[in-house]
Amino acid sequence: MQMNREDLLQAYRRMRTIREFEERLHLEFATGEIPGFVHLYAGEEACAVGICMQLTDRDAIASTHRGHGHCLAKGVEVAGMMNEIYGRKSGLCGGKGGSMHIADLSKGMLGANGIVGGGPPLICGAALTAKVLKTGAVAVAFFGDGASNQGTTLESLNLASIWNLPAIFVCEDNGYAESTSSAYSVGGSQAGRAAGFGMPCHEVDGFDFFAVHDAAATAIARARAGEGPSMLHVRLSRYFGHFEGDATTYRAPGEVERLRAERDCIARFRKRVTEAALLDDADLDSADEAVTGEIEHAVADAKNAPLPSEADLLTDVYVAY
Amino acid sequence: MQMNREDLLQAYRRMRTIREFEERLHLEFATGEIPGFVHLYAGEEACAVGICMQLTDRDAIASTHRGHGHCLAKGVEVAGMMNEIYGRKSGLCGGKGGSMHIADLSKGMLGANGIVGGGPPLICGAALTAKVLKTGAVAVAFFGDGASNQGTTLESLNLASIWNLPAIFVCEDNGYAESTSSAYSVGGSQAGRAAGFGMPCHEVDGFDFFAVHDAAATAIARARAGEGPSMLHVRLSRYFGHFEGDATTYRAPGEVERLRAERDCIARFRKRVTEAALLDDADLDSADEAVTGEIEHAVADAKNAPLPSEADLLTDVYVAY
Amino acid sequence: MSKKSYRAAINEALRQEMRRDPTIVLMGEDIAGGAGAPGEQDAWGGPLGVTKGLLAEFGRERILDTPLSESAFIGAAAGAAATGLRPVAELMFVDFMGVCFDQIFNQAAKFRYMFGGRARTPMVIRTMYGAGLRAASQHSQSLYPIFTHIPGLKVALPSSPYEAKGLLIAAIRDDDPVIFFENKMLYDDEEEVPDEPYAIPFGEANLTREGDHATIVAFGRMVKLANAAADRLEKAGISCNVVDPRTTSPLDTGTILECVEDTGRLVIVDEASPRCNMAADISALVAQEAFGALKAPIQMVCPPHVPVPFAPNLEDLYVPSAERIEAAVRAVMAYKAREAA
Amino acid sequence: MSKKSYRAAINEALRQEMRRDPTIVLMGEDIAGGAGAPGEQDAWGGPLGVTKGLLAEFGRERILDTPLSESAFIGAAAGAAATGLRPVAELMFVDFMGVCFDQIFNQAAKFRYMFGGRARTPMVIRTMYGAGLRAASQHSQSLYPIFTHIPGLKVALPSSPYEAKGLLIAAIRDDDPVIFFENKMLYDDEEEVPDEPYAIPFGEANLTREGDHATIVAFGRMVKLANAAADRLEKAGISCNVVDPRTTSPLDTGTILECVEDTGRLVIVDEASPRCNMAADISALVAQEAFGALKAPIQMVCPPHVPVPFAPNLEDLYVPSAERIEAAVRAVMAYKAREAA
Ligand SMILES: Cc1ncc(C[n+]2csc(CCOP(=O)(O)OP(=O)(O)O)c2C)c(N)n1
Ligand SMILES: Cc1ncc(C[n+]2csc(CCOP(=O)(O)OP(=O)(O)O)c2C)c(N)n1
Ligand SMILES: [Mg+2]
Ligand SMILES: [Mg+2]
Repeated sequence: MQMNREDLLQAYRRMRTIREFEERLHLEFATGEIPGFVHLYAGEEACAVGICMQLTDRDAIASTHRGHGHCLAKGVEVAGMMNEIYGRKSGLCGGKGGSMHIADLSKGMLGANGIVGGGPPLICGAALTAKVLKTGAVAVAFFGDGASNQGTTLESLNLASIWNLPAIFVCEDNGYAESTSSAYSVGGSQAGRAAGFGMPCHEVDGFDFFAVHDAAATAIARARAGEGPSMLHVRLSRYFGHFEGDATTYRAPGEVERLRAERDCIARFRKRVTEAALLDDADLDSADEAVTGEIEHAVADAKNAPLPSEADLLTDVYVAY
Repeated sequence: MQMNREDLLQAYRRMRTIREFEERLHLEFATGEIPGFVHLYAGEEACAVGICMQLTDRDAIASTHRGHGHCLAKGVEVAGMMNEIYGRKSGLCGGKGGSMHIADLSKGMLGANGIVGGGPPLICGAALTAKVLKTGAVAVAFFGDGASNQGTTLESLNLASIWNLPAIFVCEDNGYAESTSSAYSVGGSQAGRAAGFGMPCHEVDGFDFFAVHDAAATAIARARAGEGPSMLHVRLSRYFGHFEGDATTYRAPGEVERLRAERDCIARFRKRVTEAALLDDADLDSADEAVTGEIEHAVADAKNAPLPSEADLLTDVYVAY
Repeated sequence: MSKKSYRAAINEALRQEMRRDPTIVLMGEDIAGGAGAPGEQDAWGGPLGVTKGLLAEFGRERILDTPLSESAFIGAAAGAAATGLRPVAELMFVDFMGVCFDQIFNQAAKFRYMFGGRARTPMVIRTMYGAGLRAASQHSQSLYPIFTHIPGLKVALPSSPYEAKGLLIAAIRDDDPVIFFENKMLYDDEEEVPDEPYAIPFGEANLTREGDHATIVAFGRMVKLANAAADRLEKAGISCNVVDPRTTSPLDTGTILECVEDTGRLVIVDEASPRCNMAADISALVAQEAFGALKAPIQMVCPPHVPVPFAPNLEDLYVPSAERIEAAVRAVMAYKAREAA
Repeated sequence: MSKKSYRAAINEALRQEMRRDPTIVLMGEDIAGGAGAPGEQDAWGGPLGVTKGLLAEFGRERILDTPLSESAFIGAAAGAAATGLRPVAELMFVDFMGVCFDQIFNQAAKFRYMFGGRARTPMVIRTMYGAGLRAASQHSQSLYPIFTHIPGLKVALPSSPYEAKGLLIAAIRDDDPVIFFENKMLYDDEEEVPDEPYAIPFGEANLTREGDHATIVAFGRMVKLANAAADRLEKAGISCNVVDPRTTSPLDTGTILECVEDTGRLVIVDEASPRCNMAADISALVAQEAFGALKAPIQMVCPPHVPVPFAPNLEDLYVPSAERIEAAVRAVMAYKAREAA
């Protein structure tokens, strides 16, 4: 599928934003200032961006514990996210959610999720809303290879299939669920499962932004046309540990370094668009610079932002009670 | 696979016992004397018997809400079951379980189950016991077409697959879950799902005892040899309503009558064994007579048996507390 | 106004609200029935016929029969509620919560708080609870204490047809997730129920009877039994308040505490298992907030700490009875006598 | 005898019991870690390293890493327990119960009763609970009241390394299903723990401190805070009993009632959400059974009825603190003063 210059620049900038966001969090986490569990998306950027840039704010996505990339790809603001991750009142969720629960419903982002397999049922619901209210929207569930073994995910594939929902199930297969390899935990195959529930599956190289983009385009068009759900099985890799603090001793020595050097989705994107003269290095360099500045600013801002007030503990449990 | 005369007679007698048991309960339920929900297995006998007659008491099965057939096929005693269904102290579970919870662990029967999809995880456990203790036993989960959409069932297929468990998953596809057709509720196919989780599936005509028997033999042999789990997708039909009291208006007019007349598993078995001169009508008639007597006796007995005593309310919650 | 059963009152509430608001959809197993089948469509209207007839008016676009996949469809209700629909999902028996609880308590219940107040989840889960149908231990539980324990959920327990209609309409109009507990033994009960729609506000207890000597707090089906006990006690000169809190979350603590202040004696009747249940919850409330008013120990009338047995004679012993309630009231009254002595 | 952490004490209990009984198997996500991976096997020993090192001794036949399928593997533990193994399954965070609760409460918990006493289900579910790790609302809950509500389950809450080892050994040897709640903030706590195996019987409370003026009942991590509060109160001349019930089911009602008979004043500290929780359960027990001994209202120290917030400053306000416990004791003491006045 053809992409214009503007879209390409936008895609690059989004991927770079995610990378910079995550690399920076990796450093900041080590200082001990960031509370709780943080799961970084670095390495997987092409997947979130290749899909989400084809969605509007009416289209919904459900994310995972590894949610920063999905948020940023869906257009959620850097500053609100960073503040949230630091537990500040100015965070997107007022500091009550943290990294694992960032959401922005105004952007169609239904939330990161601390429960593995929590998102796919919700996406059936968002897709149902689109179908019943005839909004033309689609709904996308991101889930990991680990989550593909959770009953909630499997039931959702069937429900979307028999209700013919405008839903897309994106299995982000990074080869591990925590320290357990998908070679061990996944019986059969993702494509086989999709077929078993009656939906098509696209096998996608997740290091290749354009491969993701094209497969997503097909799945989205199918969903918008009322032809039902699809699965995307995207193979990719995370560059950091399962969460910050994980020593990743279960991975092969040099595994990540090799992937970073040889298959990195951003480097590959850059090479391809510059070689094809679609964008030039100057465009991309200035995007890099802008991104660095934005993240720098967001971190500084978050560190100095005020904490939630004592009264906030008790608000927002119910709309009315 | 060849079966000797004794086995054939035994198979016939078990199928007839189930049929007579269920037909009689159908009549007795109408009198109002049987408490609670009763789900009858009549019509599906070839499935339970074709499989269970190849199992020993060490092999485990997990059943469903429609459990009488599985119990009887596994060798559970008629009298204990009938007493249980009438809520008598002399019932197999002391009257505390009823139709939906009959179990006899000494026979490897892990229980009927009021929760649809409750059994498959348990069967992973029974198969694990066999594997860890190296007993050579296998474990069989019966579940319906409705249950095939339950996450517990789907997760179990994967777990059995990756742990290479000596388990067999028998999907009893009678076309309906309550009033909902499997054509509506099941996306894809059972065989496709089995493949999706990495196990073979046998498509079986559940009206044909010998077809069930042969497919089960293959799956059991595979499991006993340590080669892993299989699925049997057995198409069959229930003759009565979902539960007693169901008017079954959702079925096509004449659907059941036609099946009873043309495809009944017991009639077909009888025809086949008599035509092949493996058994003669006299053998079978006398089996019929014995069965009728046994059920008659069990009902009379159950109706007159004493109720649980008040003290029974509080016992058997814990082994020790 | 006309006599309606609990079943009919619920059906009417659903119908009237669906007419008013096109974003309301129903989903559940066999809630119409006959989907994809060759015979009658709307063959069941749920296993006890509660939703029967809605399909004809609203069609399969809004009356959604589901596969046997509670996690997926209860979660879908939550996802739909967060994105613009107002779903009413049926969890056939509350005993089945164990296969889908995550979508209720970690998703729907927490959206609002964990997203900093920027989500609304207007969904209702209708579900059936309680013993008495000889349905044994996996189809007879009264699990509302578990849902009451969870911040973010509201829990309603209609005790009669009038209550059922008004509370269900309130539940549907509520912008928070509501778990609506229908007692399976009440479906055939009848009483006068207004024909027009009306909402009974949550968190306002119904003082079904006033008295001077003791207060009985009872939930759901137990309200009927409490009133039967109170009738008998009345004849013996003991007059009771009977409080139906209607919702356990929010709970009308004010009415309960006032009644205890007035009578000084409290009996709580709860059909749920006795540990960490609503009887304990209210007992604790009163022992902390109205201690000075108490003239006698608080008596709890609950089932024993055992699964629900199948055998009818055992099940009848299991469920709290009017006799046991009466005895408990007499016990709190007798305590006074002893003190005086 | 040597100093051991809560983590090490649990690990030792597992190791010693597995040596003794070959039918014990462990299962859970990453309980060894590295399954099928190219790098280190036993890479994790669970997310907090509690089961680390067991793989080397017992191998992948008995230390079973599972897929992310809690229903399947917790159910497998139940099925294995009913057929001859003695599984110890790890439900990583108790917050994940919602995807597998059915196998716990409708299957494992009820086998014995619904099968008329003819089943035994010797399984343990180890799980992590509690706030404090800044893990937000889906990884910080204290859901033991829900499990305590269910007949057929036993529930243990070890409050220190010594307790952890002895209660886990008892749990493993128990023939009923036990839910074993490990508080995530205690793993690094250390104390003297015997090297040899020992079992602490269920249903026998530990009177961690004796006093005359008030009784504090506290669970799990709260026992530590209760003792800290008692230390401070001691200095102010107020001496307290601090009761650690150890197991909520069975519950040692005798010790609690005796302590209340002695002191007449009760404070209950519960980290679980405040509705239908253990504070309510014990409050109700006492208000019914030891009413006559009470000299003041029962005070409950619990979190507010809200999900666990992420922001550290809010989370610190959420969890009961030694200060709040101290204030509650002072309040029950002050009540006496008011009465006397
Ligand atoms: C229901 C549930 N079980 C277990 C966990 C703990 N957990 C968090 S992330 C994770 C691994 C997820 O793996 P995968 O789905 O492949 O996503 P990835 O981390 O690789 O992006 C596990 C086991 C959880 N959060 N929820
Ligand atoms: C978890 C759960 N959901 C719903 C039900 C109610 N229910 C009982 S049987 C049944 C249909 C089962 O259909 P199927 O699995 O095809 O078995 P069949 O009755 O056809 O033998 C349903 C929905 C239940 N018992 N458990
Ligand atoms: Mg993964
Ligand atoms: Mg069926």
